[in-house]
Amino acid sequence: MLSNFQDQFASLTVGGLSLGFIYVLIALGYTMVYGVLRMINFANSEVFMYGTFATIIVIRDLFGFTQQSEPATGFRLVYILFLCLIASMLMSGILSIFLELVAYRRLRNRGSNKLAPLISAIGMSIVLAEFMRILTDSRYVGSPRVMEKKSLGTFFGAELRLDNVIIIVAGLILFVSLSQFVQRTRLGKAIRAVSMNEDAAKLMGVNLNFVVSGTFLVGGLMTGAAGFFYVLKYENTSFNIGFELGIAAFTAAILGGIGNIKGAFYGGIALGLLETYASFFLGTQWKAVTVFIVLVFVLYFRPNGVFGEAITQTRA
Amino acid sequence: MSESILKLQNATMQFGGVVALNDVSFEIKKQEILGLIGPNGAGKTTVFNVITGVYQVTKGDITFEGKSLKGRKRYKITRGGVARTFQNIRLWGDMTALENVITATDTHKRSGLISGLFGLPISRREEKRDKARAQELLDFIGIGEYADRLAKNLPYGVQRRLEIARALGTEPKLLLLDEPAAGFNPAEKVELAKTIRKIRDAGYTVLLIEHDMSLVMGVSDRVVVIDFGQKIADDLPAKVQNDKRVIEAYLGVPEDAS
Amino acid sequence: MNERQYMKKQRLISVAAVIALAAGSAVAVAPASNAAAKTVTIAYQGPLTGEEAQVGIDELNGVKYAVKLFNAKNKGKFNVRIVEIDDQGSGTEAAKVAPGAASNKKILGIVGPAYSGATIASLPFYKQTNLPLISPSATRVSITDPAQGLIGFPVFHRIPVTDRVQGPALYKLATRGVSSPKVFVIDDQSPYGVGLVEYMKLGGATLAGQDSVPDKTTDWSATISKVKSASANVVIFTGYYAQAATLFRQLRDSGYTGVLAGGDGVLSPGILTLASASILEGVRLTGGTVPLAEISAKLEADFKAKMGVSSGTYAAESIDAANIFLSCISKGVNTRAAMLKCVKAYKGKSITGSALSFDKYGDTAGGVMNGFEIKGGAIKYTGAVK
Amino acid sequence: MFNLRDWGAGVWERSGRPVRVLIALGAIAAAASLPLLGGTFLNTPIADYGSVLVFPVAIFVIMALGLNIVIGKSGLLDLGYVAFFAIGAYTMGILGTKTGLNSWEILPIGIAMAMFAGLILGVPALRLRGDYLAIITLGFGEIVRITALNLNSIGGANGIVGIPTPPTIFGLEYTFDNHRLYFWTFLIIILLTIWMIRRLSVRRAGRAWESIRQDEDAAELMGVPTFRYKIWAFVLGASVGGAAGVLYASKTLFISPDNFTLQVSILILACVVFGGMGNIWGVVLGAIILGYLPDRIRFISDARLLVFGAVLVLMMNLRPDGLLPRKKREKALPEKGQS
Repeated sequence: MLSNFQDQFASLTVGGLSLGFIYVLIALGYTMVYGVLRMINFANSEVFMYGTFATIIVIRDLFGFTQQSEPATGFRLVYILFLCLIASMLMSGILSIFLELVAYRRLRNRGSNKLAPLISAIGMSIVLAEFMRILTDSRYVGSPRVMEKKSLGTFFGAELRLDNVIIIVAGLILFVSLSQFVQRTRLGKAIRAVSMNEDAAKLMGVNLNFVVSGTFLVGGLMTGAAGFFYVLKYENTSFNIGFELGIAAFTAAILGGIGNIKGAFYGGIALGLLETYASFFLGTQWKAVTVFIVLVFVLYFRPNGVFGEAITQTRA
Repeated sequence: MSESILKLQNATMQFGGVVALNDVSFEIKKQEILGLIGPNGAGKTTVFNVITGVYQVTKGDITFEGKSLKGRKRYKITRGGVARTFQNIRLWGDMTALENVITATDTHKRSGLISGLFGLPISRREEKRDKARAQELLDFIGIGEYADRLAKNLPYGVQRRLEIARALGTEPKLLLLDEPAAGFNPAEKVELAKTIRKIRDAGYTVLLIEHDMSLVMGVSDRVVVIDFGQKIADDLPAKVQNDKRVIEAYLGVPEDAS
Repeated sequence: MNERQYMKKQRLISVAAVIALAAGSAVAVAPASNAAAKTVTIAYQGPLTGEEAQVGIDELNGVKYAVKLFNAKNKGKFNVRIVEIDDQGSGTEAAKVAPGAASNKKILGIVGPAYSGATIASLPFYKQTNLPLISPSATRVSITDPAQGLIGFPVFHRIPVTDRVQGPALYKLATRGVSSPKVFVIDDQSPYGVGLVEYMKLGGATLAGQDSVPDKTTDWSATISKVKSASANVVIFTGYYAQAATLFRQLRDSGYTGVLAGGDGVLSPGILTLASASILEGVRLTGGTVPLAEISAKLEADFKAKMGVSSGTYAAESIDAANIFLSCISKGVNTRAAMLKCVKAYKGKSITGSALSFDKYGDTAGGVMNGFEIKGGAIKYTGAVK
Repeated sequence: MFNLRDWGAGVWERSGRPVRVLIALGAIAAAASLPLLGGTFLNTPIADYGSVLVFPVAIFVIMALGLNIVIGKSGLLDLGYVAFFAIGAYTMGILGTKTGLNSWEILPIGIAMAMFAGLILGVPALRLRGDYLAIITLGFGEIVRITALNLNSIGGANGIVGIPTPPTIFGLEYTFDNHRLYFWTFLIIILLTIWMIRRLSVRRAGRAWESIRQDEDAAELMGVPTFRYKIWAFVLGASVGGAAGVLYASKTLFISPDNFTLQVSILILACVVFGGMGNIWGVVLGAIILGYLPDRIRFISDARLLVFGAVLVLMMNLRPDGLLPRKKREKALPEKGQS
């Protein structure tokens, strides 16, 4: 088994990394909101799921791809992929803002107990998933192939497939842009200010509702991007994929230290790799168990996650 | 005066690179009221925190009745006879004043979950006694009439005093008061001074952090002054007031009367 | 919520012969007087709402189709009604709805339950009230296995053959024509998927490797690495089509060129919408059934004309199950006890033309497994697996 | 605004002992007569009314009461509560089918197993706070389910079939379809649980939990052994979950890992918060409504989960503290409320 593992190590790593980047982006959705509101945005998983559908709608309905179509190439491919990315991000970003308005705003302004928003979010998550289930007749929806999964060569014996490379590179770009956004822009600074101290931020004249909406938007955009990458990599979706991916991404956020952008990054990647290695070594059926045991150990020794809390600490 | 009850021996507390307490030593004698003063950020509350186990001193030692408090769990320190109030009030708002105190009196009772569940006689007896004792303490502090009000609905001054009653509920030998007069008007301060003396006369030892000089000087038997984490004076109130270093430390810092 | 006990099973046929169709087209034969029409009630139980609803709705349509033909033919003599029992395919829900059906004395027999988990949860109530069941799709072996406590005996019967037959057949089909096969099996941790592998092994299969994956897995990189380390040239997936599509895609994309195979859980037109024809080309599948259209185009056309929709999965089994009850009704059966006796003694023909009867424990006697292959974006029947 | 909770508590407090006994007896009688009301507007259209009352309603009530000790009383967010339910059910399933023990004998074993699991989980997890605790407990719930799924010796994916019903006691025969008898049995368990929780809430443990929930640091500095009380809350909550599991298994006779998904934990959590965290009566009401509602509104068939979700959102926005919130009034219940 060990020699097999070495043979396969490189390709497992590539696969784990690209899965990890999907986790990173969803985890950012959780972590941004948590950093600002100290609240688990339970419905973020459905925000992700709607992102995957947005991508498929663009591919299938806007460009008319079917399972029989030839994949696109060249400039047209870039154009289509770009449009898909924008569509998923917008879909998820807008849904995320909507979610905050419906499920959280009133509760937040009333200063309710901590669990009420969580249940409200669970309710929203059921509504969103069920709505999609009814729309899709409980069926899985496949995405036609828009991009041929070409190999770009090998790297330590691992095949570098185009989709994995795109996910890793684009994921990295998105992450860096987000860090820059939080560091440099006015909204980003306001988000950090609120995450440090809500009252102080208010005193400084920050419009809290605006900042919270902005946070949900940014978190939703990242989560939506993950939806696009998910479809690119796995080429299908269904109304119930959000739950599993959401829990995994949330775990990633906790692992790295929730509320901390850098934590989401390393947590997501660590989880992607961990899941993949554990599946190979111990059997896929013990994947989730392994992940949680590792999590318990990490939290036992570092109770605030590997990188601690708070958006303020991001210096990626 | 009699023997000491609490001793800080070269207590040093570092956070990362910041030294909050630097080699501080002093002692408190039984049934004494010791004032602890110093400018803002001098490390007064840190002293409380290291005594009550919120932080562990990085160097030195703290002994209570001759035994080291180092590494002892916080609740055990309290159960051993050290109780405190908080500068920013930390009552349990959704409980009544009486319940706040009873919860503290629970500290040193024997009956636990099981006997409580079955309503064993010991549990019932203790319950009754605790309630009586808690009411007694509220009356002692002068807020007996508020017993059945939720803590969060009480007037500010009553909340401050309830903090003291709650701390007394743990039946401490040493009571640490963290700015008990903050936000009080002069009349209330006079009242508080009386209460503090009354507490001492009832057999407790008091360590008092206070900004209000007249209160501290008026009520304390002895005063310790710290500045930048270091002890700069330890003497009778009258002498401390004329100490050069103390005056220096407070220069530019208004003796705030708030 | 989200119970996934679905024993999605399609089965049937050997060759096409269209007995029922003859009856179906003879609508006008019924006697004119409908004064004394006797109302008889049977029920269908399966998932009619929730995640698995499509399976139940397709089966219910089959039952409705059979009843429609029967009522038309026996106008004036019998009027058969169908009670719909929605168990969402889950054991928990079934335990709630089954008592009601059991105590509704009008119901003489139930086509269903569709899923095995729901069947097991419902059975105590039906056994208690002696209510005969004929399931079109619950294939878990244990239900009829005397060694496992006679869970279903005596009321339970089923049309499809079980995985005890399918396991070895699937192995045989997957390795057919492969010199020195190295077989890698992947199950989805469902009772169905795990059981199929188990019976495959009991049937003497030798495996080069095995993996067991949670039923919502979409990332297969670890499994694929295992397939590669085992240098397998045959991969069998025992699970359902949606996951199969992602697995097959990722396997092919990773450069795997060997055989891909799956059981009846994968044998669904749904898979064609989830992966491209080029990826699915050559996928080998087993199943006890074939779509109505494979039996005869005429049958499918008649079904569509009468029901307004195309036939779905298990249509043939549902029609068979209903027909057994209906034939008993036409013999004048009007109690559950008589119905049970009649079903047990039933000897007739399936809509597919093959003989149909039950053994003592409720399994169909002498069922066969059929092979299929995906060619050019369509599922093609390739004959019985022998 | 009219406040049902305060009104109810007011009536209770003003009453003398005889009136209280009457109120209590009346409430118990009303609850006990529920299974006899199948013919009324309460009837569930498709699901059998009698069995809906047993599961989900009665089982949900028991579990919600147990979870309320953890979340409502001591403020620990537990998202893996289903684990204890599963452990109880599996204890019943395994011992019931493999040994000659009967349900009543297994009940204490199941409870002990669940408590032990609570201890094992609690010791590392309760050092963490808030949301970290949530994810650890969630993981624990999944670990229990996955382990059951992968251990063929305890049925694996197929689960356990043929679990025996409880033996006859006092001439009462527990046939699996005697829903009323089950309901009344479960009602007794519910009353016992309520008694236990009320007892604890007005005494030392209740105050300790309350202080931990409101300000854990202050509690510890006032001499409350917070860690020990958190463990106690966890273990007691687990015991109730375990009991629910044993009872569930000996009613449904067939269990499989599918019955113990994360969704169950979330649903029970919803019951607690929906009804009113920390208030026993609120929690009971929440569990009754959320257990019963999906079957009552079956006529909207496919959209009923959607409606369920929407109800959760709406309710939380209108009444964030639940239907019957915990006490907020000046006059404290424990003053007179204990017997």
